[in-house]
Amino acid sequence: MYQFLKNLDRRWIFLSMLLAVAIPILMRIAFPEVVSKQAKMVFDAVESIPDGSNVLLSFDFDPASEGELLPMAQAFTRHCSAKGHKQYYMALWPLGSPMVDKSLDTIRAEYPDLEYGIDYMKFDYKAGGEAVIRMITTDLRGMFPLDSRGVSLDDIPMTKNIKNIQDMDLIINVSAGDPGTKQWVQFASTPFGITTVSGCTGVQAPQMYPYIPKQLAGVLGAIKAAAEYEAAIDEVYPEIAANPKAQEAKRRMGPQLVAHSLMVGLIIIGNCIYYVGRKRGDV
Amino acid sequence: MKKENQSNGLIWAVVFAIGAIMLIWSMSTSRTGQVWVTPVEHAFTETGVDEDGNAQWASIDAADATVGDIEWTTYSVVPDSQLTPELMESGTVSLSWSRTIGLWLAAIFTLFILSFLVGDNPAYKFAEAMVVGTSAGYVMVIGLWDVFVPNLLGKLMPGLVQSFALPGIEGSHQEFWWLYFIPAILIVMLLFQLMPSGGWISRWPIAFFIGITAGYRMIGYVEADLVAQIKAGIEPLVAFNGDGGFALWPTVNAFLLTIATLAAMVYFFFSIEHKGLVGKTARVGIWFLMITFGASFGYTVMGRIALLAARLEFLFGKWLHFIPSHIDFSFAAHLDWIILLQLM
Amino acid sequence: MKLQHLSYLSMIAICIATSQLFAESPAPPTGLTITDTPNDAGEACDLSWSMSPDDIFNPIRADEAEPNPETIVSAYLIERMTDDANGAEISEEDRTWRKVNEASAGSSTWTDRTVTPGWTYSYRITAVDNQKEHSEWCNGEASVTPSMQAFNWSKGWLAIFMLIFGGFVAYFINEARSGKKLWVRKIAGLVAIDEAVGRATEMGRPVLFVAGIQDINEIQTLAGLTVLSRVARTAAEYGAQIEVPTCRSLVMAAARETVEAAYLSAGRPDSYQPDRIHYLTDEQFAFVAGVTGYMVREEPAACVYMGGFYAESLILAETGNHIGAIQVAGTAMPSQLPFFVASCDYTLIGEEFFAASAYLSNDPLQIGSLKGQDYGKFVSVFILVVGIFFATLTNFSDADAKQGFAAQTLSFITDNMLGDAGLLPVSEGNTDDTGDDS
Amino acid sequence: MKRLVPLIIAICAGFVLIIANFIPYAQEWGSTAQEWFNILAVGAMVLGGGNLIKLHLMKVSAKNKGWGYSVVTIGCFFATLVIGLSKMGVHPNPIYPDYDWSGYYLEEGSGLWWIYEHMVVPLTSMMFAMLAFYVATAAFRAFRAKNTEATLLLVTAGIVLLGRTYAGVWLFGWLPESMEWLRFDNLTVWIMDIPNTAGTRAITIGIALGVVATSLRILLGVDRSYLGQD
Repeated sequence: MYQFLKNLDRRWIFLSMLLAVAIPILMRIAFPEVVSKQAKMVFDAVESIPDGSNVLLSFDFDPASEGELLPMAQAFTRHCSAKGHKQYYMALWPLGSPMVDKSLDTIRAEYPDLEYGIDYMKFDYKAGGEAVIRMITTDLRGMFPLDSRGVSLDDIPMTKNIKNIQDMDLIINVSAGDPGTKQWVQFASTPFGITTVSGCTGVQAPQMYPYIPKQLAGVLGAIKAAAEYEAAIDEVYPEIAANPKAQEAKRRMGPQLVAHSLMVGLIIIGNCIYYVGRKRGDV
Repeated sequence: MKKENQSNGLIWAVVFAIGAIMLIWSMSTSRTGQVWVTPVEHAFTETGVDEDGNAQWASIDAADATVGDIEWTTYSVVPDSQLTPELMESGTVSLSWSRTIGLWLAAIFTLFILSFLVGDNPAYKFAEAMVVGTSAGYVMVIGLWDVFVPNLLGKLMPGLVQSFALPGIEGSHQEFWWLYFIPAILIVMLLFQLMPSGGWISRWPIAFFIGITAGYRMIGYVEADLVAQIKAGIEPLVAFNGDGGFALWPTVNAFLLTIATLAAMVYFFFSIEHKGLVGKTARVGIWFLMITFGASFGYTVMGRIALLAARLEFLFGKWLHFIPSHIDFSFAAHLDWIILLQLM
Repeated sequence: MKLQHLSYLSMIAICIATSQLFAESPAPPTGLTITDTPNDAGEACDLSWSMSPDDIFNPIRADEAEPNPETIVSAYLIERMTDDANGAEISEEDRTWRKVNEASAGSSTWTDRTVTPGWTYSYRITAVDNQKEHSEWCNGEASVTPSMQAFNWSKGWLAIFMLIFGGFVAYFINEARSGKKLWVRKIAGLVAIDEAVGRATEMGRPVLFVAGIQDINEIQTLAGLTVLSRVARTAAEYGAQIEVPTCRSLVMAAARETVEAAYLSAGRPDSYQPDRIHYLTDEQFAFVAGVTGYMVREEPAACVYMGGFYAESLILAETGNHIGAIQVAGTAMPSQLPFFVASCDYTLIGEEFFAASAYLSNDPLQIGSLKGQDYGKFVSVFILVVGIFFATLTNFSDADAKQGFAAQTLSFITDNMLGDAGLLPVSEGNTDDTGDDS
Repeated sequence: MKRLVPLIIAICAGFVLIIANFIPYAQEWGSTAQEWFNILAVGAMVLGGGNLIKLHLMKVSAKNKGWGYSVVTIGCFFATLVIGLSKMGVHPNPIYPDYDWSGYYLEEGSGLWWIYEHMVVPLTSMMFAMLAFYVATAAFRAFRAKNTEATLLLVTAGIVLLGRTYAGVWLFGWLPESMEWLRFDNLTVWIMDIPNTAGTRAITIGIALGVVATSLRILLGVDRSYLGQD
């Protein structure tokens, strides 16, 4: 047993990881969620501003991170739509524009009363990352003379009186890297004091903690926090709770749990091998 | 290090067997990998001319379109939940061959990449060659349509760009438009690198932007990461309850936070030898850095598994139609079994 | 007067009162002041006013009874008129009052960012209730002409810090230039690079260098290129082959200059092969696919990762581990450090990575900059400790003593030095309008 | 000469931008420069793409091992480029139907969309998802309690891993209320709030200082490795 584990072909580990994720997906296992402090802070940031506030949603991720961030982005969209916030969508990643489109599709399907140009609108992708952020903090039209459909901002009711993003009441940033939350904090939230919340990948989340609460009003880290955020929304908005599409993140927590316990198991086994090996003197 | 071959055959056999069973099972029970679409007609008619002499168009019902109007058809995907056998036979929806082939290709390419885990093989090499070529072409296309056309051509030749690619922009030059000759010239200078002898000219644009980067980044980092982080670190060491009483745990936490921050900063001093008190402090600093890394690792694992889950959902759901539609929360009661099975 | 008459009169009075009640408009906001936003390019004006007494968010209403439901303020309407356009033609629309904003109830400030520098504007404000009834207009006390400031004083301390940090670095570079020997501790892992290149030479296998996946407009990439210069030089001296796939075209162009110069300074310009420094694709994971493919096929003996890395770090490091290469990594991406720490032989953590680029060059001038960096750190620690000391002290003093020395010093450190409140604290008589606690 | 002029250019550009940050009049110069950089980066793709094609053509003509894969790369590159640049299958923008080229280059159903959706997305996101496997092997192989540092790393990782799932709540559900802080989900919150914040803050401040020193080395002309030879 020891010899087998010591010389274990790493592909057996690959296979067990594949099964640990695949089986819960095929069986659709899910577990209940308890809303944590961070998820509550983010929820409150969106909930506490008056209905109809200006909210900028920047979706800075691409299909590669879709599995981790799309449920979170969708939850933000549903929450803002239910609150009737004016939603301004943008994407700083070249492949991020289709991610915004998925949110617009959600609004069209689930909130047919909301109208493009009055309740929500979309800016097209612009290259430049943080330069875009810096520019739109002072001059929105300099960067985006047109919306994603090619219409001038002056002809869109909800952008007519917006000079720059300092007119936003809240920035929601869903980010998978650079440009992302760090750049929004550096160039929009810190210098201009615009309330900002972030939904980011698990890998970024620990780096965002020092920014809380002054530079960031809250952080959602990865799919677990998205599931908690969904649970927080469910408590206040029963119509969202009844929508199976709004439970994506919770469903994704099934494979998470099994895979995480596999990881812990692997660490323990690895250390047992190490311990036994050291006793036998062959390390 | 090379002991792969002993179990190579076994692993391949296991992988192929599972895959084949799933594929056959899926194909015998559902419309594996099929995409059905419904056509959407678009028609536009000219309504007049605006003050600049540009034609104005309005969307009309396709049935009313006449000669001179513009018409085209797009297709939208029918969601699986709505696709019933009656609908499929009614003729209003049709099987989209291009999207069906695309879906199969996407699934096969996903498996090709996955096969790298078993070992380097022709399938992975093929996928690798393809992804490098495709994505290099793709980023060039994006660069051209998203940056080059609107931000350079659109500034230098707005009339031309307005007339063909971006009808929404102003057709006349903006103030200071001639400044955009600078990046155009810089590009030309950069391309001198292709010359055998004039390569040194390409250093000018590179040096220009390296200088810009140095100046521009420095300020950003000092403002947001240095000054703001020092400010964020200034918190009282002693905490009180709301009623003025001494709060033990918040005080301990505040002390720990401060000591840990300072200790970790000491680790990064380069001109002091890590001996004696400094050495011990630096050691404590490393401990806190390691806890930070551990936490970061744990968080990241979560993200990575979500990504894998999304890809498997694509394979099992969109392609093979395997995933049941209900969510099962009852497994929370059997958590002990799941964890036990894992540890086996 | 007869009692009957009195009751008639009172009935009439009630009628008048109720009819007025239905047409009642809210009380107007008061004291509209307009100022040119300080420290900007003259493109904004700050407006502030006192809320209408009928605004339920008005703090002076706090202990009053139920508000009159007919006159609850729902919004403030702000109008603007251009008085003077600095000689330019004023459009018809700008010459009359026109709506520029509708601020929600409970707000008492707004910044108009649609102004043109040098023009002169007047403002007026009214409260609107739920029945769309307007209050009387409150006119701004004076018109305002936004103008551009020459220097942004809110960033005054930032400039001072830049001078201090820059001064230290420049001073020690100068020290080193004048021949003074500066001591810097050994950074573990840097020696390993030479070792790794040496081993690659022995085994006749290439050295792989990846300078991150960011473009040259990132400092990390520049630091990575400096390390590359050293690695390439060692490789040239040993006669090892170096392979540099890049994720950006400009990095390829810059890396070629760097490596060519390194080969030249090692005295072997003829062994320089520009095609070994090549572009793959901008797409992150396509790039990784290409690099890992190269790794399993060519099996480089040493892999050096120096630059800005993202998720690809672990794919690279695990593949490198699988092929048994010596791996040295350095990055300032905190999120990727755990993976490099876990999978590589040596890892340069954050600041060490930047230091390494100086350390490796063996250039006394560059090492001088490290010393300056340390002094910068010392200043940071000092401010942090002093700030925490005064914050703790302030916390001990009771609520009445908030104006004491400790509190004032603390506010000077956090608001002026580390904040954007300007060079010096605002004088005593002027403190009432600084509502922000940023 | 070949090094001096670019050095002067770099120094001037850098210092101008530092000063511009404090002058309201010039505060947008940095953004403008970054916009130019993006334009240059697109122009540089001619260098990069050209180099990619050149290398693979050389492989094909020399019939190196695996030259067939180079053919695939070249073919995919040009196919994507032609389809994307010609906006194959893209309809005009519905607001300007008479402008044939006004449509979005990634419109659903168009040629480039097909490539993006069925080739770029599955290939790159599967490559990303491979990380799930690599973290598992890294954890198994590298997380060994060799010394205090390594032990801290792996114990923290284990707590956070369990604390961020329902298992963290479930495993310690039996703890009395006074001991609830020991539950893994609460411990995770504490780890994130205290040690993680401290460690990250120290790293962040250090990096900022490192950036200052590195920038100054460039701006003072001490580090000129990027300038090539004379």
